[in-house]
Amino acid sequence: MELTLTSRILYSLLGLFIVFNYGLLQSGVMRKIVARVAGRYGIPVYQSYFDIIKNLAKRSQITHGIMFYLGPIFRLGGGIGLFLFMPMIFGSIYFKNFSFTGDIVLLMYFQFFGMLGMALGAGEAGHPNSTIGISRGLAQFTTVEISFTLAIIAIAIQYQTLSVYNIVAAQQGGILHWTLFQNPVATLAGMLSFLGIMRHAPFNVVMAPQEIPIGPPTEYHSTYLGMLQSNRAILHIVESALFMNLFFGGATNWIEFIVKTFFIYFTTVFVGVVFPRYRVDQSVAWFVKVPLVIGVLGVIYATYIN
Amino acid sequence: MVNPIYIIAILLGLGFLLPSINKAGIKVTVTIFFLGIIAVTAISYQWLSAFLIDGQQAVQIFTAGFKPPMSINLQMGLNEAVLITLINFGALLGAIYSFKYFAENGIQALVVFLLFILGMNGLVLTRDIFNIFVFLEITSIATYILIGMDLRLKSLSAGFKYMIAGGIASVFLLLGIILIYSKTGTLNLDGMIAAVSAAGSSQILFVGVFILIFSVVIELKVFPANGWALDVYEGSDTGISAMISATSATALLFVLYKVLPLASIDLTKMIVIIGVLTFVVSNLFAIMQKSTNRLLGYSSIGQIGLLVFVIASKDILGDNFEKIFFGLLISHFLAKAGLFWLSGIVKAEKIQDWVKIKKHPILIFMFGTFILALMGFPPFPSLAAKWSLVMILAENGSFLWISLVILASILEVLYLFRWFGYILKLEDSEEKVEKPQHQLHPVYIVTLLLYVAGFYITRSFDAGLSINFIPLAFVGILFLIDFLPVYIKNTLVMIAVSYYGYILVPGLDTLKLIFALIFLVGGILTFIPGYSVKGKRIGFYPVAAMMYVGLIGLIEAETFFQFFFAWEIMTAGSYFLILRGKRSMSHALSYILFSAGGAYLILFGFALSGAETGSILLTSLSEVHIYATMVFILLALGFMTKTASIGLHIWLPGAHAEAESDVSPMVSAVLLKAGVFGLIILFIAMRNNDVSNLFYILGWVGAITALLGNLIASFQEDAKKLLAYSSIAQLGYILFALAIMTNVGWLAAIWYSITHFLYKALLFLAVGAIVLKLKTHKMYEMGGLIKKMPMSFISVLIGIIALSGVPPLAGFGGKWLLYNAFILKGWYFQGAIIAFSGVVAFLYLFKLIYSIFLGPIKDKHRKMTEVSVWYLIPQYLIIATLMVLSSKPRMILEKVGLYFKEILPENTVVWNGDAASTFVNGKLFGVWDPFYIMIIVCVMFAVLLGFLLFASRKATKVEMFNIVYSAERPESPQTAHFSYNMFSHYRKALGFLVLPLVTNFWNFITDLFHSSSDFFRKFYNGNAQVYIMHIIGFVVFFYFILNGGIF
Amino acid sequence: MNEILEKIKSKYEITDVLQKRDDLLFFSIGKKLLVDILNYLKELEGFTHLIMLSSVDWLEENKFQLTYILNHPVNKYDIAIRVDIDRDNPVMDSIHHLWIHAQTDQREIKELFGIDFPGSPGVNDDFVLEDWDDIPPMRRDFDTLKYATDNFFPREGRKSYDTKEYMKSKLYPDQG
Amino acid sequence: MTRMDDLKKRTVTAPDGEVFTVDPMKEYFCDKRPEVQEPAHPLLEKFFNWARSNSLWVLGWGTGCGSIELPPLTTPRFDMFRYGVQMRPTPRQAGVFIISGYLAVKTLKRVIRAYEQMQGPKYIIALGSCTINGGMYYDSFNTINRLDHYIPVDVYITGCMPRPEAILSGFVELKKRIRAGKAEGANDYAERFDWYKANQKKVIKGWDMPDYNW
Repeated sequence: MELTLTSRILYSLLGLFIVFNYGLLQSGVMRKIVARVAGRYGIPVYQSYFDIIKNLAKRSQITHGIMFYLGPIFRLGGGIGLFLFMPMIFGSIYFKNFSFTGDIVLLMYFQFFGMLGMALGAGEAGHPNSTIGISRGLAQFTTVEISFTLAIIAIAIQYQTLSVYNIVAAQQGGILHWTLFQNPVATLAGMLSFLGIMRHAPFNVVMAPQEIPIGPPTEYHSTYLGMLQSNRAILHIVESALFMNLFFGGATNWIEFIVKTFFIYFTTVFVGVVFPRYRVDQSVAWFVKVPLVIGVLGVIYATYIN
Repeated sequence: MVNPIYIIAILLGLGFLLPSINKAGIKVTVTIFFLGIIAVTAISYQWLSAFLIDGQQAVQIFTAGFKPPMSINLQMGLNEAVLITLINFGALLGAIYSFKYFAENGIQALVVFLLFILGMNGLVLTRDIFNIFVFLEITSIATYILIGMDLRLKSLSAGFKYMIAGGIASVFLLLGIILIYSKTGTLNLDGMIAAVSAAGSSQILFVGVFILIFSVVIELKVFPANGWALDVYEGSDTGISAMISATSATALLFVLYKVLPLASIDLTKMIVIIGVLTFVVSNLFAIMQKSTNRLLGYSSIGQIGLLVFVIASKDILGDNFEKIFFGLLISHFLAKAGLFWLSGIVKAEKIQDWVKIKKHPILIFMFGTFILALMGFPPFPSLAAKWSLVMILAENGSFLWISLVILASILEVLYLFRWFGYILKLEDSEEKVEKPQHQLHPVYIVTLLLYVAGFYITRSFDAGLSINFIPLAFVGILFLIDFLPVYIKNTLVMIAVSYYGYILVPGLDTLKLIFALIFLVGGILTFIPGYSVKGKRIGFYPVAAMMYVGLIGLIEAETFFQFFFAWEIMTAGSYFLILRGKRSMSHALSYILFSAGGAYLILFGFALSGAETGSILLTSLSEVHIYATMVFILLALGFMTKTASIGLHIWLPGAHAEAESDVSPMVSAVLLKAGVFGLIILFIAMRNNDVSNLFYILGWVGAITALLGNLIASFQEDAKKLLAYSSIAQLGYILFALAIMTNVGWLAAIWYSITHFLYKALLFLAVGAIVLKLKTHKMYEMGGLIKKMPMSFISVLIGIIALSGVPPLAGFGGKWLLYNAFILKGWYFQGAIIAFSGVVAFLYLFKLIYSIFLGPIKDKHRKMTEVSVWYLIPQYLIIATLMVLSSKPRMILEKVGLYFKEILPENTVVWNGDAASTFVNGKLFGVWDPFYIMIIVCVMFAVLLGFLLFASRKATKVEMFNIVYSAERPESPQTAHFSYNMFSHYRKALGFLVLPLVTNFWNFITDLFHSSSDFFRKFYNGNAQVYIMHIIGFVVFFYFILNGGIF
Repeated sequence: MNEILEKIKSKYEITDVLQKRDDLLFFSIGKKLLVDILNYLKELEGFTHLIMLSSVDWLEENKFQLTYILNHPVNKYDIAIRVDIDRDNPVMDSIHHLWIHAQTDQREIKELFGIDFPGSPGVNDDFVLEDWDDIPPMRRDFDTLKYATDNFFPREGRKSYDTKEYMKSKLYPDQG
Repeated sequence: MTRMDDLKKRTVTAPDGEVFTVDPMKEYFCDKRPEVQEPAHPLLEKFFNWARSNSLWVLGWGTGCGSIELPPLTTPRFDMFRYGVQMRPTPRQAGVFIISGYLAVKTLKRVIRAYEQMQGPKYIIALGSCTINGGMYYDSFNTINRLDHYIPVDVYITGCMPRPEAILSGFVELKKRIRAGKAEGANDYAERFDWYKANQKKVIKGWDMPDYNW
């Protein structure tokens, strides 16, 4: 039975609440793991809550102009929008959100919504370092998209559909049906681009602490920073959920959802802890070499087996 | 009817009586002199009207009872009547023009001029070969005296060379007559022709005919033997060279026409080659010319060479010969005479010095008319003539000639439009141009005649009947009322465009409706900023109207000729529009070269198709099978010069960037769609001819254009160049989508055309207005304008969101359709390139909006105010339409889908409510619900905005230097505005993709032409003996070829 | 080391020569000859490295003493050349043309001692202090304590002990 | 020789030829004065203070010799993250500012600008005796003696230089003050703004920035 509009909105908000809290806890757990790797206790798992509350509770605030103001709104809008347009739990009519309005192309281009807004906001801040950060972020994101697009084309060929719901449906019925096993080459290309999208260690020159203070969000603080942090939590979960739906067979219930997204996200942290940071032109050039070739092989493989 | 012999009588009689009349005072002589010429012209006109109206038959006249050669045997047919009217009228105008020149040199000048006219009339009328010799002698002697009269060293040496060459030619003529007479026994041409054809191959006859014809050909100054002609044109007074190039050339051409039947097939073929060779080589030499008269000399030799070619290929042309010959002749006659007279008035030795006529719009207008008439642009006669010439040549299969004629025409376009560019664009020179009225009247008349002739001759061709001239008449009116202030003209043009749209639109099918709307609505929108200009803006409105007339003409075109006619008008109009920009000379030249080249390729393609199917309808392209690939490639290349695909794109950045602020949107958003419209017609017509692998190649070309266009755009520092490169990329998308040849692919193409028109016009209007106020194109000199120009900021913001394809706005629709198209079609890797170039677009979009609006504001812009309201109105109209289209695309896309359903059945888009979805064998493939997405995004945005407004209500508004800047105080706005070479790291990574290979290639081609022209020009080294040696060598060479049986 | 000393002695008139170690030699020279000897030692004798240039304020003899220490990287010899400058007219020839980095030392000495090196690039720029308006602070006639107490806010109740007595009372409290 | 010349009034010609003067001091900087920011409803303020004390973001800028003691805090041996303390590169996002050791006049000028750019409830931790009474540089001509005359200080950690454990105990001390609601240095700075500014200007001669750097 189809939900009425208001109940769909309420369930989506519920889903958002779950995802938001899970995001905060997951980032806490991730930093705990990284700390453990370094042999120290690290932050308490619920630290993200304190940070957001402290930022929202800041008493003073400045604004550089309208566009500076709209930056965090676009960014958080991008994260929440990505959540709304994607089915969280396969099969459940409650957590389908508004995924019937668009398909994988919509999700791919909605990533830019937040990025473009953040770019304009940081531009209005007038700090040269934030603009340097943005020019790096945009440049790096262009070539990151290549292997992601190729992976999606491979999936579209294989399952003959672009809508996320059908892709997940095609992967049901046992682990062997996951794209991971149907088309491992495309999955590899996808996961490589996932590193770029998440902007963890090898590719975190955009927010490179200490080099260009922290790139785009240099001038953001208090409530703006609160919104940006909450978006970071949501976005990480939703991006991993996207990759889960595409490559790892989606989730039929919340526990499966949490476990899968945790490990998908963990791969980027795992790679991040090991690798030093790339310069922008190195990462741009790298994405045109290895992931591109893997992506092309993935597409050829997909056409071959279809 | 007055007996034609009186023409000869009057001229001869007056010639001798004038010295005696002179005793009664100069006034009387002059009046009688003019009366004489007028009388002669009246007689010839009387005969002409007799032939045209009451169907008079050709009449033979024998004088003084004796049989020739003692007496004169004249024939007055239709051809003769037309030509002598033309010659006498031209002579009359020439007399009026160079009257002062004659007065200075005394009474004998008048006498000689009368003899000169006599000679020419005689040459045309007589049927007797010996009379031809006599009249030829009279003409050349009279010309020699006229040239050498003013005793300047240059004119004396020119006259001397003319005399020597004329002498040799007449010697050959005499020898030929003797030999033929000895064989045939008659001097009458008709009798001679009958005798020669009956006589069969006797050696003497052959030699006689050969020498006779070659003497006439030498007189006509054909290629190797025309060194002396150039010095004559350069040396003699402009009035005289006008007469030589126009009237005497006509007479000699007619003589060649009369004498040619004598020649054997090989000889005529030889003359065909000589004619074409002259046309091509003289144009090639002309491109390096700096002196005015010498350039005009080259051009007239070239045109006469083309006419010789036409005469020599008379049998192929069949019944169209007279119309083609007369069309080319009259445009050459009037234009060349006009140009010589104009150069006499302007008295500028070098073509660069012509810039002094910049402040005289009338002179510019006339100069423009003459060069357009010479090159065969509408509405002049040479267009219809050249068109049918090429058509018939194609039917005859002689493709080499067509390509040579086209090559020569492109060279002509190069040096004539470069000259026009010098006039308008070099810095003003303070030299004065005094305009003697008596010399200007002939030029006015000639200009008027060109238009009248153009109208009648174009309609005389059967293809030309269907051209409707009303819009062009409107352009003419605009030229007349150019003195009115701007707001009147602007409103007038907008009313005219909307009225024309009103009557045109109901009758159109969906496809033509969309493009008609783009052209019409685009026209109206881009005219609105015109109100912001003060003063008269001379020359803008007629030219802009010309472009729009051309564009709308494309929509209405049914036949090839209509399409080509409209295409040429559009090209000419857009060239003059682009030329108005301050630094646009070289860019406008490269634009016109590419466009004219493209137009001639289209001409060639239509000719081939017409040759095979015989029909002149556009839809007949589908029946072409033998030449299918050739026609497809030619037409596709022709249209792609207009859509600036990679390889043919180098004109676009300069042309769009340097055009005026409100011209850039016209040229970029509206004009490029003409190429797209052409491509669509071509693809619809030739979809099931066996050209599918060509579509595949075009798909790759589209993808690569998109990629390189976006990449180059990211490294630009000039705001308008950035937008221009982005247009190249967007048209790469459209080409790619069209090449997919599926329903959803074409939906993507149409959707991209519409949305590109909207947001490119929006961006160009906004950036153009800012560039107008800031007086700089460089983005790193701007910055921080959001506080001063919030309205422009919002429109650029909407523009870049739409262009980048970010969901809520219309751009995303195009991306979604493209994705569906290339995945369903199976073009995965081109699709991946398209997707990648789509993402690269973000780089330059961010750079554009950041460098202009965000970051710290420069000191000198602190007092900047919002752009003029006239620029904002169209912007916000476009934004409104964009918003509507973004949420309700079904209005347009469903109709377009249905329209293309039967042409391209595969992969259709199914609409339920507002959602569009594609299906693959029953399964849902892609889904897109724009209305729902727009609502979700707006609601989410409103909620978050509300939260932030509440949470940060106490925020302090700070200034630009309250930034952290590592605890230091920023020194100046320049240091804190990061915009110059923003993507240097990107260039380090992917810079190898944007090496200027194409530009180097085209530079190589132009240098090749220029250096070869410079090298071969040394062939004419200016001394008479060498010229004579050329003539003799020429004759001997061809004799051996003919006789030796090589050919 | 001695033959170098002999050579210098034969060429230049130097005073109070002191051989601290077999590889370290001190001597003084007239103000006018300094640049020549430095040039000589650098180009011909191989003392290519200027270790440091420092100055001492002899308030009582009313003179500044500049010390230039050179090093011979191959033989590992050090030579220190001392020059006396009149305190009332503290001007010295600049040697930035021999060693570029000397201009920084000269800039420091100009700011802190007030000795001018005309022609040395950026000699008047700020070196450590910003907008300093008192006499050059390293001069002995400048009283830092008085300046500190006037300009900054000293906290009362600051006691300073004689270190020997204080340590004794701490370590052997019972001897008291 | 100060760097004032690029802040002097200058005449500039706009692209359309109009000549006008630009006064950088007034137009480049916001010249509002800081105001006292009232704490929220007591119950809510207690909750906020509890959150603030558990999320101390330290400005990553070592102003003196003591800053060498800060990096060991991030190592497993001392691990400040356990206390919710984190280093932030920009003053905008920092809440705690550690003045580590002697403070030269030159550095003081930059410390003031950074401090004023920090937001909302902000706290100062001063390390070592040099910030209390000038320490061993009490008689130096270019280091200040009493930090609290220039910026309001919350916690002093004595020792020349205090070891990382001492700094951690300082953090714990700061947490207590925040939870107790006594860490209102920002409001104090706003109330006695003129007094602070007079002291600062007495020592910093070339004052080429606005009075309050937002």
